[in-house]
Amino acid sequence: MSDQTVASRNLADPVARRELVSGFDASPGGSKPDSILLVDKITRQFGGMTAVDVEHLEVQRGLITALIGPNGAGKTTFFNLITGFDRPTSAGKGAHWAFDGRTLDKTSASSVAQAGMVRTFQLTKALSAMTVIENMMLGAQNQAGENLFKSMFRGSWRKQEQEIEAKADELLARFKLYEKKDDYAGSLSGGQRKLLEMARALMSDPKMIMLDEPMAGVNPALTQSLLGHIQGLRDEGMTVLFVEHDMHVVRHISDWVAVMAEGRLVAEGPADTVMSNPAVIDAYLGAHHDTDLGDDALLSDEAFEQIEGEVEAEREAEEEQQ
Amino acid sequence: MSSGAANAVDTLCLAEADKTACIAGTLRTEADVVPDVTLTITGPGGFSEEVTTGETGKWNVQVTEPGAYVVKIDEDSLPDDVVTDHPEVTINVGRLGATQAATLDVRTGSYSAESSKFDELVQSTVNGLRLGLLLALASVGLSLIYGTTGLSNFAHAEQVTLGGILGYYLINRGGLSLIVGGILVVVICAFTGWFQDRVLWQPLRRRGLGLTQLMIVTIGLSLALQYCYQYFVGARTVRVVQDNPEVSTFGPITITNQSIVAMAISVVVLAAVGYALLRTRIGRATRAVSDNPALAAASGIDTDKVIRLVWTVAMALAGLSGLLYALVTNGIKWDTGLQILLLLFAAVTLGGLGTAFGALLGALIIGLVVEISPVLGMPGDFKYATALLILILLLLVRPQGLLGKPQRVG
Amino acid sequence: MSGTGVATGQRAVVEAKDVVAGYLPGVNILNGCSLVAYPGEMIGIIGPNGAGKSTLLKAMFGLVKVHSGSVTLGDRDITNLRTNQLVEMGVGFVPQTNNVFPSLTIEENLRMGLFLRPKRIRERLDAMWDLFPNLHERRDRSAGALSGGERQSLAMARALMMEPSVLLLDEPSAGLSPVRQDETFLRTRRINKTGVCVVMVEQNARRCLQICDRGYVLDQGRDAHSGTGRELANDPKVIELYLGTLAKDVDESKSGDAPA
Amino acid sequence: GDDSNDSEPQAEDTPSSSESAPAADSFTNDECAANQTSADTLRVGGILPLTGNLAFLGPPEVAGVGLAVSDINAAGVEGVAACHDIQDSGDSTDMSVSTASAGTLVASKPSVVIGAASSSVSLNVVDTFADNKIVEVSPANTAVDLSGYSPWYFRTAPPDGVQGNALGTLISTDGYSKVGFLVFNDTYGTGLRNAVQQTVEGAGGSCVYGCKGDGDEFPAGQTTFSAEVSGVLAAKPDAIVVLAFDETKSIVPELKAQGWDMAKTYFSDGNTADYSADFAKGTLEGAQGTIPGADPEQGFKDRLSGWSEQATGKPLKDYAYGAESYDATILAALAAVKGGATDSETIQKNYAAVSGATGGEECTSFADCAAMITDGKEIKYTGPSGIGPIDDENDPSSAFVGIYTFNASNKNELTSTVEGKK
Amino acid sequence: MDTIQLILNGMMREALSPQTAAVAIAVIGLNIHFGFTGLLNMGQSGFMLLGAYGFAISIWHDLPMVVGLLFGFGAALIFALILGAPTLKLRGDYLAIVTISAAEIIRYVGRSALLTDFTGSAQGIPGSQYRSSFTGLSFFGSGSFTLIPFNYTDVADGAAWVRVLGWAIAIAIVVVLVLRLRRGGAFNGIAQAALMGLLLVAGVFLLFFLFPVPNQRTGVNGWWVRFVAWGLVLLCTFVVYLLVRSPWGRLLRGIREDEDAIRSLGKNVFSIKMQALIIGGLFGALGGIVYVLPASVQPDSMGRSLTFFCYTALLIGGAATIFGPVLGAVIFFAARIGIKYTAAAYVPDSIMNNQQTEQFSYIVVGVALMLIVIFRPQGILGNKRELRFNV
Ligand SMILES: Nc1ncnc2c1ncn2[C@@H]1O[C@H](COP(=O)(O)OP(=O)(O)OP(=O)(O)O)[C@@H](O)[C@H]1O
Ligand SMILES: Nc1ncnc2c1ncn2[C@@H]1O[C@H](COP(=O)(O)OP(=O)(O)OP(=O)(O)O)[C@@H](O)[C@H]1O
Ligand SMILES: [Mg+2]
Ligand SMILES: [Mg+2]
Repeated sequence: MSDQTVASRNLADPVARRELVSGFDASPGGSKPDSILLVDKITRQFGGMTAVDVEHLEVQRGLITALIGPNGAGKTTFFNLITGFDRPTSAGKGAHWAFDGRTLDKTSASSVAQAGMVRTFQLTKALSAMTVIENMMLGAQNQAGENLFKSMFRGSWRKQEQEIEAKADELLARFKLYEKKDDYAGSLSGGQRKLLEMARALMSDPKMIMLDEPMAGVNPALTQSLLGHIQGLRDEGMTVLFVEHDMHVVRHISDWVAVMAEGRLVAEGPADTVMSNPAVIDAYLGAHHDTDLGDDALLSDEAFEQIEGEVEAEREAEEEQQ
Repeated sequence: MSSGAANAVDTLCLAEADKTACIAGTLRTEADVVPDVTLTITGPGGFSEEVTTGETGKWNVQVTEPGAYVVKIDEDSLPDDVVTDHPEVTINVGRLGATQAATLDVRTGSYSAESSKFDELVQSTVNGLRLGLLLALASVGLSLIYGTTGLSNFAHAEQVTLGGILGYYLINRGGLSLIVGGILVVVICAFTGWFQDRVLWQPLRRRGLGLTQLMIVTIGLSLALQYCYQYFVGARTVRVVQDNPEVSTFGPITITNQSIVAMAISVVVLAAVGYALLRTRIGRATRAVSDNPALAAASGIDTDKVIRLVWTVAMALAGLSGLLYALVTNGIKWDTGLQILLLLFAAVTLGGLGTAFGALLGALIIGLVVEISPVLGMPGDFKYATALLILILLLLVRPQGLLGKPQRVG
Repeated sequence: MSGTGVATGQRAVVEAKDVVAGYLPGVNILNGCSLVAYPGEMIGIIGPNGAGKSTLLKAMFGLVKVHSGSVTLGDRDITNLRTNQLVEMGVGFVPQTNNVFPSLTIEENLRMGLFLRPKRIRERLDAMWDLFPNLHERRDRSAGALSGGERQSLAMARALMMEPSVLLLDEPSAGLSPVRQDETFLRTRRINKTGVCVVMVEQNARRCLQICDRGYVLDQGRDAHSGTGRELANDPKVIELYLGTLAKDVDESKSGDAPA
Repeated sequence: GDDSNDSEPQAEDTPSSSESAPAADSFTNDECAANQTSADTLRVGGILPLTGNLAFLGPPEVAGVGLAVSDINAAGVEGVAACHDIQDSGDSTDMSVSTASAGTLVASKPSVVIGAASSSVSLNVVDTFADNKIVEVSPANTAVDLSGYSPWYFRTAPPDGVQGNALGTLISTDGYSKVGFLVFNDTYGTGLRNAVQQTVEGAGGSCVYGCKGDGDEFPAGQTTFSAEVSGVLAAKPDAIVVLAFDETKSIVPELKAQGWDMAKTYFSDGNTADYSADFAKGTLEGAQGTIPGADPEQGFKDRLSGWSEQATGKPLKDYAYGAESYDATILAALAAVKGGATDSETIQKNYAAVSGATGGEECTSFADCAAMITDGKEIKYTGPSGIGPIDDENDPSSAFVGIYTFNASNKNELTSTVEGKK
Repeated sequence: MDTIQLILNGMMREALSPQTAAVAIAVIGLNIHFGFTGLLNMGQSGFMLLGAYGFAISIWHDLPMVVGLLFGFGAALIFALILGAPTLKLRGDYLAIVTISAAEIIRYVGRSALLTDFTGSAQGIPGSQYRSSFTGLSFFGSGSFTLIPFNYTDVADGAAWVRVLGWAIAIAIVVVLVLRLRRGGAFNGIAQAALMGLLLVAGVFLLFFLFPVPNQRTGVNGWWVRFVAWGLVLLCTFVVYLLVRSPWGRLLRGIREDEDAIRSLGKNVFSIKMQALIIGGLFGALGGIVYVLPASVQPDSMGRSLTFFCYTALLIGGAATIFGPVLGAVIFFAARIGIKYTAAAYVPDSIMNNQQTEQFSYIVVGVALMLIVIFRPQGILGNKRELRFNV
């Protein structure tokens, strides 16, 4: 893994990163010099409708890649597919995906995570009747005490348990959940669950973390500090792939952005480039995404029609996929 | 073990203890007794005697020695239309002082021991449909309750029993006519559903009891009800009507008129329930409540009312099912429901949990399997087991049941 | 600032007074929280995660038991009233999570929205199909299969079916694509302009404050700050504690290098 | 069996029969008090089906024990005051009931325990009693396996072979060669079936359905019988034997509905009963059945029912195993009289003897027999069940088997009695 | 007072009965399934039956007892594998139906007349066929004795006050212990644990003092069976205690809450569920073996109702607690007897005869069961807070 250490040293530096990224092939599905995730010919159909149809995608190691796209574009489904929670319709017919050099075509969700690719869920999955700290500790990998036979002998796992707990405490503090440590996860608010979900995924020290709308429902001030944390992880060498609709977030931390629409990959590139792409603006961002909505002029019929037109564009994009 | 002694009626041979033994029998074909046939009985010690069968086909001889005796028909003395494949039989007189029977297989010329497997299959298919429809009535209610509240109601079986038992009280004991009594049974059962929800399930929902806890409550209720029935009705089988049912025959199918009516009623009622579920506002509301009660309330649905309605309807259906079941199977007992409970659950699951139509489909399949599998050679003990095995196998292929939909992850 | 209907002395449409409420006996999540909405107003509620925003909405809507304080609708006391009664009185609510019926189809979901007035279903359905054409296409699909954003639209549509006179929204824009977020905000504003009183919880705080007449900042179960949307959005303390500078930074950096 | 021969079939509802019943106040219901043990009292425990799916067998058995105790006390024999303590045996689906009852009985130090009705339940508790040296007498177990199971286990019901042989001979002498069985899968059903089948085959007949090894038995308690009835009819039997308990009530109408001639149907003691309240007139006319035991005189039945009515408020509906229970109790009391003590070990030693195993003078009531014992005579008690002396396997060595025919109103009437030997 | 003493003695006898212990062991297994892992196994009696069959059939066919035990456990293990492999991927409710069906199928097969020589069919296998190899191990000797050589009748001639005082102390000890256990069974420090242990011993001693139960030393229902049965209960409880407070136990609870979440964290959910199913099943088999030691193997006696009783006991004691299963089993059986005796003793014959009383007491048992669950849904030792999120 000397490769990676070299890369991580470089990648902590924004300039180096920008340089690296500028060398990428910016066409959808373009190749990357050191891709950690590689996806080929994945399609998923529900009934007659194609939710995902990705010809080729590579994710560069050590960078933060954002996956954006209209609602229903197939982002979550794509996550499900490559993390083993769903099976591609094209399985066995050319579908292929690999993580860190390891083929995942037939791998179960748990082995995917063990391989180092850990995900979060858009609709959170907090383990309600367990405390927050227990939720966290479940996240840690390779626990000796999770082996049925060793579990009966406390000595064999006590030390590791303490280490894990210390780490969990630290993460909880950062995610502003420390006070809730001993509360049941079921009693958390919507946003707190999102936070817990993310923190839990980080407990496993993944090589790559896949976040599905991590910041939806998270308080903006906290969002900001969490982004700092994620950047820090990236600087330590973690790869991040995340789905997000908050463009400030995308712009703030992503090194690379991939755009999905109608199940297909339609554009790739650095955040600024992608977001100034008229097609993306039309179908996804809308003309108003950074104007002041408080202006009543926006409520005029023309302005409203315009927004509806944009929505229509997004809708048409989706429609084509069916 | 040695032989016993029998002084069969009309047998004038009386064995004297330790001195003589009797050999006796009756000569008969599948249609009637055969008089005036000569039989020769030979045995140890040169014993040989001829007897002629009497008016009633009976014959007997006295012997004085134990041992093997051969009884042989004089085929010439047989009437013209009577034949036999085995004109003689060897029997063993084990001990004196007893009667030993001897049977000779004689048949009329037109006799055939064959029976049509196909006819049997047709007959059991009809029986299976009948059982399936009755199970469906009960399991649709079970499925509705499960679908609306998530509760596996183990006391549902007792509600089925209740239908039959009320029928016994009102119709057999109370002398009401079948129709009036039947309607009354359904009404009372419906009321028990309403009442149960009012005094038990609704308050428990309010207290936020978990589903497993509620399930245990239904187990308790089921226990209490079973013993209530034992207490009031006793542990014996009782019948709703005492008369033997009239029978109709259609080709190979023999079926009681009661069964025909019961099947017709089931079909009509099930169709009505199905229509209500799919096409009416209330039907949709039941599903909404099952999905997300809080949101249902937030949509202006009075969840309590909907659930109460479901309980009322489900219990009425169960009662009706029990009444028809008691009529069709000729009796009801305190544990009749219990005996079919697992079949009900299997039906509900087979079709897909919580889908009422699935329950209908599942019930029909279960009914057919139970009735047909013995014809196809399954040991009788295993007919329920076969139904359950099919359920397990199906779930392996289609984990969500026949009509269930898979869930989305993420 | 337009449309602020806070002429003093006007009668409140909904009012929560010193509400104390919680999920478990003995643990109060709201510790005397007050909120008032006057006719035609659009109110935004923001605050950190776990502040009790959703709880406040739920308490107003009868989903959480109010231990003390009161909630009034017009001049009726609706404290701890049953939820379906509130719906009859014209209050609509979109929860933050679990906001659709997963096994019902989309159309059935909408029908549920107008459960109490089945006569008007056709007309309202048509109106909703107009507003949310993408739902129309999928009307026979079960809602459980929808994507996060699609769910959110459906949840909103369901609440709109009954044309409520008071609308309580819990993070309606979460999970929506930017253009749909805009659309949602503006549509809500439009609905509000027709005289519907809107109370909205949002984490998309800046946008929310931009568009709302007045805002409340909740923290630890109390209304910590309140004021008009603009005031709050520019209050440095609010910015530091709740809003963050992310959006601002990016906006500025953007307007910096991209000549407008 | 002299006493049985004179019992002619009674005309139904003979008014005299109720008159012949002794006045109600001649019965006593002597339940045991907590402190009565076998040390000073003939404490008759019972482990009988009060609940569960054999509970319908409970009342006649309870009445048999109760009436016996009442008669014993009425006789007023010195040193043999009796009381009864009936515990529930439940059914085989919940053995913890019988286990618990056995524990209770053991703790109460009884002289003898009467029960259980079901062989399965007996097997569950028989070792417990044997271990604690308590005599257990079953009035209803017929399983062959239980013959000679332990020195502490007796029974007053003849094992399957006795009745099976009589029933099989009856069918064969009636000339039916192909026999079908509707039999439930229970020790009682299959055991009897095997015995009947053996006899029928020995006479040259054959079994065509439900035979040993075919697997056509149905589970006890089943409620639908269309498949079984279709199956047996498809085998074209000349006669059908129904070996079941209460299931019979559902089987008979099904047979009728599928066109079977009920006169070719045979029953056993488990289901030869009065069905006048269950079926339409004429349904069972001509069908036959066997019940071990000389037909208890109507007088005895009336006394049983009378005891039951006084003690439990309900007259009896049928009498299955009532006489056997009565005799089981009386034999125990006589054994106590003979041994001069009411503890279980004394009873165990003398049980077979008072039944006539060692020969002796015949006597038919507790009072008479006790008097004879006091006079120092060997006795042979022959009670209403008509069993012969207890043999060395603790089974009745012989028994009368009554043959009954159903009349037009579905009542079973005694047509003849035969004596079966083990 | 004597009647009361009689009733209490009966309850004590039932509480101590080896069959109660057997059910407790099975419930401990069920607790792993349902309480900790959330597997709705409605076929625990199937595991019990298999264990009993494996054990009894082997010995009946002249194999040594150890082999019998192995066959019993092996049968349960294979059953768990066969059952689990396909069904652990199904939703919980389906698992319930599959397990209950599979258990019934086993029962039907076991009682099938075709297998008479192998399983004894409906009649089952008499205890005398296999028991002796177990009683042969006893070092208790023969004869009978009462556990504590003196009892309340020896103090002041069994005066009422002795018993009242004794009961008061016993109840106090039980309450203290229960309160303690409800805090999760954690004893801080050796001194505390020792104190608790002392209390426990004192309590047990007192109970035996108040309710003397004479018994055979060795024999069908004697002290030897009881000793072994309760010893096994203790052992099983201890094993479960070790298991569930470990990270492995945490995983189980995680799976109970949301499998997908656990899967996304890289845990092999299937394998862990399988482990849980097997371990719980083995406890079930052990329970089955103990269940038939003082009785006989009867397929019908290990059917649905036994599973229901297991669930009942579990919920009374408190699911997902360490001592809940034991407490629940003891309370369930003792209370059942208590109700029966009370009804028999206090309902006059003029109102209900013997048979009716018996039936009536079961009605009461059913209603009592409902009431217990209604008013204490989390069970005696359970945690109510956890329950709130349990839907
Ligand atoms: N199990 C399913 N059955 C049927 N359709 C499905 C299923 N899962 C997803 N879909 C459909 O596939 C499309 C893509 O869904 P997906 O959840 O991947 O979108 P998304 O990009 O994550 O959207 P959002 O941003 O709103 O979360 C949607 O139209 C959705 O309705
Ligand atoms: N069901 C519940 N049971 C117990 N406590 C709860 C429950 N739901 C929420 N809480 C607690 O109430 C507090 C407020 O929750 P609420 O959902 O109102 O927060 P919120 O302001 O909406 O946060 P968010 O922005 O994250 O949605 C939180 O601390 C949470 O832990
Ligand atoms: Mg998504
Ligand atoms: Mg919230």
